[in-house]
Amino acid sequence: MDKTALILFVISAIAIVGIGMIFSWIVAPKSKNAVKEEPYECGIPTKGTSFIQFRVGYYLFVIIFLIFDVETVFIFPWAVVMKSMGMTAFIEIVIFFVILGLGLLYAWKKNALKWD
Amino acid sequence: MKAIVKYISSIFSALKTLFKGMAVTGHYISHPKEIITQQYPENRETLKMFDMFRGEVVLTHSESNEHRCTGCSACEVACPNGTIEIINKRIEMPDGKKKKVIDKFVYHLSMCTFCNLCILSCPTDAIKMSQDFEHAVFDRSQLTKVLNKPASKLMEGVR
Amino acid sequence: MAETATNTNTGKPLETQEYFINMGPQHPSTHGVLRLMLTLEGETIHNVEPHLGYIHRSIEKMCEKDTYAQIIHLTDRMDYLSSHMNNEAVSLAVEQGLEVEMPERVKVIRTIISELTRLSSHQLWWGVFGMDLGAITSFLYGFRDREMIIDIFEETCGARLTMNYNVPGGLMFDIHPNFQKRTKAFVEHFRQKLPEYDQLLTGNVIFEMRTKGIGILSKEDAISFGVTGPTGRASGFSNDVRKHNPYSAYPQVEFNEVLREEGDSYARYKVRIQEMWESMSIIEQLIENIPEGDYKVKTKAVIKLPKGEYYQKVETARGEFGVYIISEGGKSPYRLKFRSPGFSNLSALNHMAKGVKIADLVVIMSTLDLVIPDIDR
Amino acid sequence: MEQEQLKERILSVVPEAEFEITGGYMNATVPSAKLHDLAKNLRESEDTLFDYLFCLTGVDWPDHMTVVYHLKSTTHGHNVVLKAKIDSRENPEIDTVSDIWQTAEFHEREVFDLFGIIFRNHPDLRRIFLDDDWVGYPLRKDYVDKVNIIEL
Amino acid sequence: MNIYDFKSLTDSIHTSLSVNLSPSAVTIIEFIIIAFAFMMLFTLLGLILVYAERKIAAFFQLRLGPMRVGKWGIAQTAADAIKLILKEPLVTKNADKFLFNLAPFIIILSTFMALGAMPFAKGLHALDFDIGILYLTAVSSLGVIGILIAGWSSDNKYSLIGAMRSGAQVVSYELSVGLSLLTVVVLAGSLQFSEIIASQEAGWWIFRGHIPALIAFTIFMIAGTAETNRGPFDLPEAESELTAGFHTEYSGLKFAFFFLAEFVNMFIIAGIGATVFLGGWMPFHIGNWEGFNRIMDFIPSLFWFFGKVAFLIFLMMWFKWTFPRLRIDQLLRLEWKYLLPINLVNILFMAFIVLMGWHF
Repeated sequence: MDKTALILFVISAIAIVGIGMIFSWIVAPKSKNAVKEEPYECGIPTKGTSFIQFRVGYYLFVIIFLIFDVETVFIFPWAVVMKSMGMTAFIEIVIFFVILGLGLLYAWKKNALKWD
Repeated sequence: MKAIVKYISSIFSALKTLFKGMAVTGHYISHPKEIITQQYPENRETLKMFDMFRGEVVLTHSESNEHRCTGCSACEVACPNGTIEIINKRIEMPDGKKKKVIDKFVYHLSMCTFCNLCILSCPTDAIKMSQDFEHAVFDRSQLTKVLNKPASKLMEGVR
Repeated sequence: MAETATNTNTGKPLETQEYFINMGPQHPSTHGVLRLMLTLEGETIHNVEPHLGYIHRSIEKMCEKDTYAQIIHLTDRMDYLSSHMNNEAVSLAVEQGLEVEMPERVKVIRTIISELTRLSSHQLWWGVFGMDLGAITSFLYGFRDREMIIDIFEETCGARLTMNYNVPGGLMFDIHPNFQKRTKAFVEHFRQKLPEYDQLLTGNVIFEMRTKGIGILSKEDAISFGVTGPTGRASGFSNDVRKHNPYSAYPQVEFNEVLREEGDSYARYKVRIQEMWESMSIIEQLIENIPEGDYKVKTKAVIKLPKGEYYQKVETARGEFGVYIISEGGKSPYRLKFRSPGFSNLSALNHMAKGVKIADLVVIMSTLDLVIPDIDR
Repeated sequence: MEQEQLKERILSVVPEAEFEITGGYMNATVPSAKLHDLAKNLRESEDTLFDYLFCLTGVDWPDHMTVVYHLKSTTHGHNVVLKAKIDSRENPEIDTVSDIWQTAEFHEREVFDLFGIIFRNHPDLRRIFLDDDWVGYPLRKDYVDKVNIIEL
Repeated sequence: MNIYDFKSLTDSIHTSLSVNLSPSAVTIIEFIIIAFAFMMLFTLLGLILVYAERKIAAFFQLRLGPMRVGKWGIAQTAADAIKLILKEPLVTKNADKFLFNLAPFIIILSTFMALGAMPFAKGLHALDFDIGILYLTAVSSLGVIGILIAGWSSDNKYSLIGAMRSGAQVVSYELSVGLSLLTVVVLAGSLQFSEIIASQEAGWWIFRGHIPALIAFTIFMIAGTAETNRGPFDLPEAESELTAGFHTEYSGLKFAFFFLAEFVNMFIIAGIGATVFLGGWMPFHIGNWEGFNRIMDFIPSLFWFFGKVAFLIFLMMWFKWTFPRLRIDQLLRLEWKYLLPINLVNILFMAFIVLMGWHF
């Protein structure tokens, strides 16, 4: 039931955008000219391309995120059973968090969390 | 240890400053009486410009359709932008003398900067600034106005 | 961090490209039609190159054809936020040439209106500064208080922004009977509202992070770049014309020249906030006893300045505004130069903005308080 | 420093300087070739220290051009106006002072733009207000422009 | 026991349909009803929230806000929507046209799927996974891909910077959202929304979990605001820096989708916050006060849910219209050096409280 419903949501989301775009494509006026197709840069023709090698800093944060997000996924099942398992679960997660915290501290000290 | 205390206290002091800011905006949303904007065309009745307001130049006419402009062109000279053009004509007076009177007092509102120099320069107080501020028109040519009304005459005694 | 990252295939450091971006002329934070050509790497600015002249009207050339009375209305259209002070500069220069002394009444009224203009300019700046930082609400608060001042102007001289209230030899009209009452009411109102400005922005932790240490201008550079006004004073450059070359009624009033040493955006902000307090105190000192007398002295209908050169500077909301008139004895100047504060202040932008981020550039530009017609003239 | 002392000071660097007092400032007119040396001297000497150039402009006279420098010392508080006389109206050239006062960089560009005076050694001498392909120098007295200048 | 149970309503629809239709036809019809209902809800939410934002912003700023279209400008956003549909869709010359058009799909897809898991009232929800919270955090962060694609494919440098900022920002704050929600999961012992709500029968977690729950709620609100790219974290579309950020080149309806998604995302974040911390549709209950709880039950659960959501949305608007925007490095510093460590410690703190049985 839930899985089919999920597919339903995907379909209806695509439908709502698709129908909207087709409808707007039909009713909206279309008049092409070269100036309209220019990218907006405050009214001045652009200099150079926009498809450039961008600063790496942004991506590095994504990599750190990836590491931590995987850890978070490990915490999810623990959080569910924490109440029923009690002390064992708590001790285990303390160990887990200490390791995770050390990782964060390492990244912090390595200035990986600092911009430029 | 000191670093940790500093770390935690910095969080609390930061939160305090944020709440301070929210208190200001919170005050205004809970006091709708403080709203300052008005609905413009609806408030036309109550919207009065100050007496001094410089809206546009007008040539005052009396009830008997007489104005005080002698056509001396002092305002035309005083104007920095060429907003005013005085076009004179000569008419024959009853006593046979020819006299110079204005034919058209042309006022280009589109060029006027409302600097008031023309009004100051007028020796006969013929022109003044009106409080009208609704100048928007759809056609630029409508901004060129002839200020003397048709068939208006120079007021007696003004020279 | 970018330096340590390497390409796993080649072992070479990953390279990022420098690229160019136009900020302006149609950009929300250039406050008019200023175009900045930015050279960026990531978000870090390597170079800022201002391109000016989008609204250059060559006012100086126009002045060479106009009479002295007509010149004044052109100065309204330069720094429109301190139009009264610009008017005053020309009036004072002409009066200096005519060698006439203004009645006390004229001096006092000019000073009060100058300070009101400064307040209104700073209020607008405060609102816009908040908006540039993303706190849009401050914009409306600034405008609310500014509106009261603008109403005073409108009642007094009939115009809200481009006032043209000064004429060579005095004022265009006498003040309105309500002037004193309204001004006092405003000062009372604003004394209560100004602390609110501080609560909303000044103490805010995000605000402080965004402004402290951003766009530092040292005192030496401020002098060398000729950066005046609150911007220069925030760097410790004492340049207040009201103190150093007092004019009008400034010699009679007591006020402090607000100086700070840091030279960063926060200091520039604080200087302006403090100047608002000082302006209010100047107004309060003068408003009670405006001397009786004439509001203008008799001058010829068409003023002819004797041959010679006249330089008059005044302190506008943006800094030192100078008028340099070379007269050959005619009814128009032979050459007239406006030394506008914005032009010099802008010249320091590249120096201040090197190595900061785009977001910081917006802050720096906003604290320079640029008015583009003042720069382009 | 008093005006008389200043006068002697300038004369010691540029003997052919001419003096005039107008508008409350002392004006020193010097040949354009000597200007840069004089400016540097006045900026750097301990007793003058003119560190603040508050106005820089050009003037177009019928037979020559001048560049006017308004100087102030923030430590001593004295003022002086230097006028560099450029004899040629056709090819006006003068040394830049942007190496002495950074503000001159923009101001000289403005003077170049509107008067056509070329500042030698200027780091970036381009038009600042007008388009790069603009013909003529608008603030010159003989500039004619039928389109943009409307005679009233 | 709640007297307003939508289960009876949905069941009655199901049985009445089943009378003269085959089971598969019933399923299809039900699906169509659900899909249609959610499409309506989606657009309606967008329109209402945009109007609310304009009015609230106006009142914060001493303005009246929209006043022209309809009484108190009530139809203003509808008029805007029609206008946007009628606008010409523009694509820049060198844009990657396929990705450019794909981006609105992805961004709407993510919000739509997240909206599906919202428990609006008792028995009124489309999806009720046993891993509800995990699903929501996963799906709601899909939108950032849409933003990245939109910014990159536009061939506009402002868009590119906006997209890059958005990537770093949303991805970072995703962590804090997840961890702050986990703090409550430790208490509730389930990831399923219906169970989390049911576990708050005796009082909302924000009150019962005392300090750690409050800290988690604060972090959730901060991180949630950041995830929806709203002020003071609206860096991807910082108008004073990047003109319009990642959607600079979008016009007409495609722009409207981004706009809509931002507001529906705000609803989703507020909805999650309301469900997890404030008991969702659960009325305000205090422990064993039977009489009091009975009175509270008379207020329909839909009102409770939407009331809480409206409160949280108002809070987010209050943030936006008060604070200046952060800079990108400050934004990341806030996440990695403040929110994340606090969050980790907070979870431990919460676990300890649960272990000791100190919560209410």
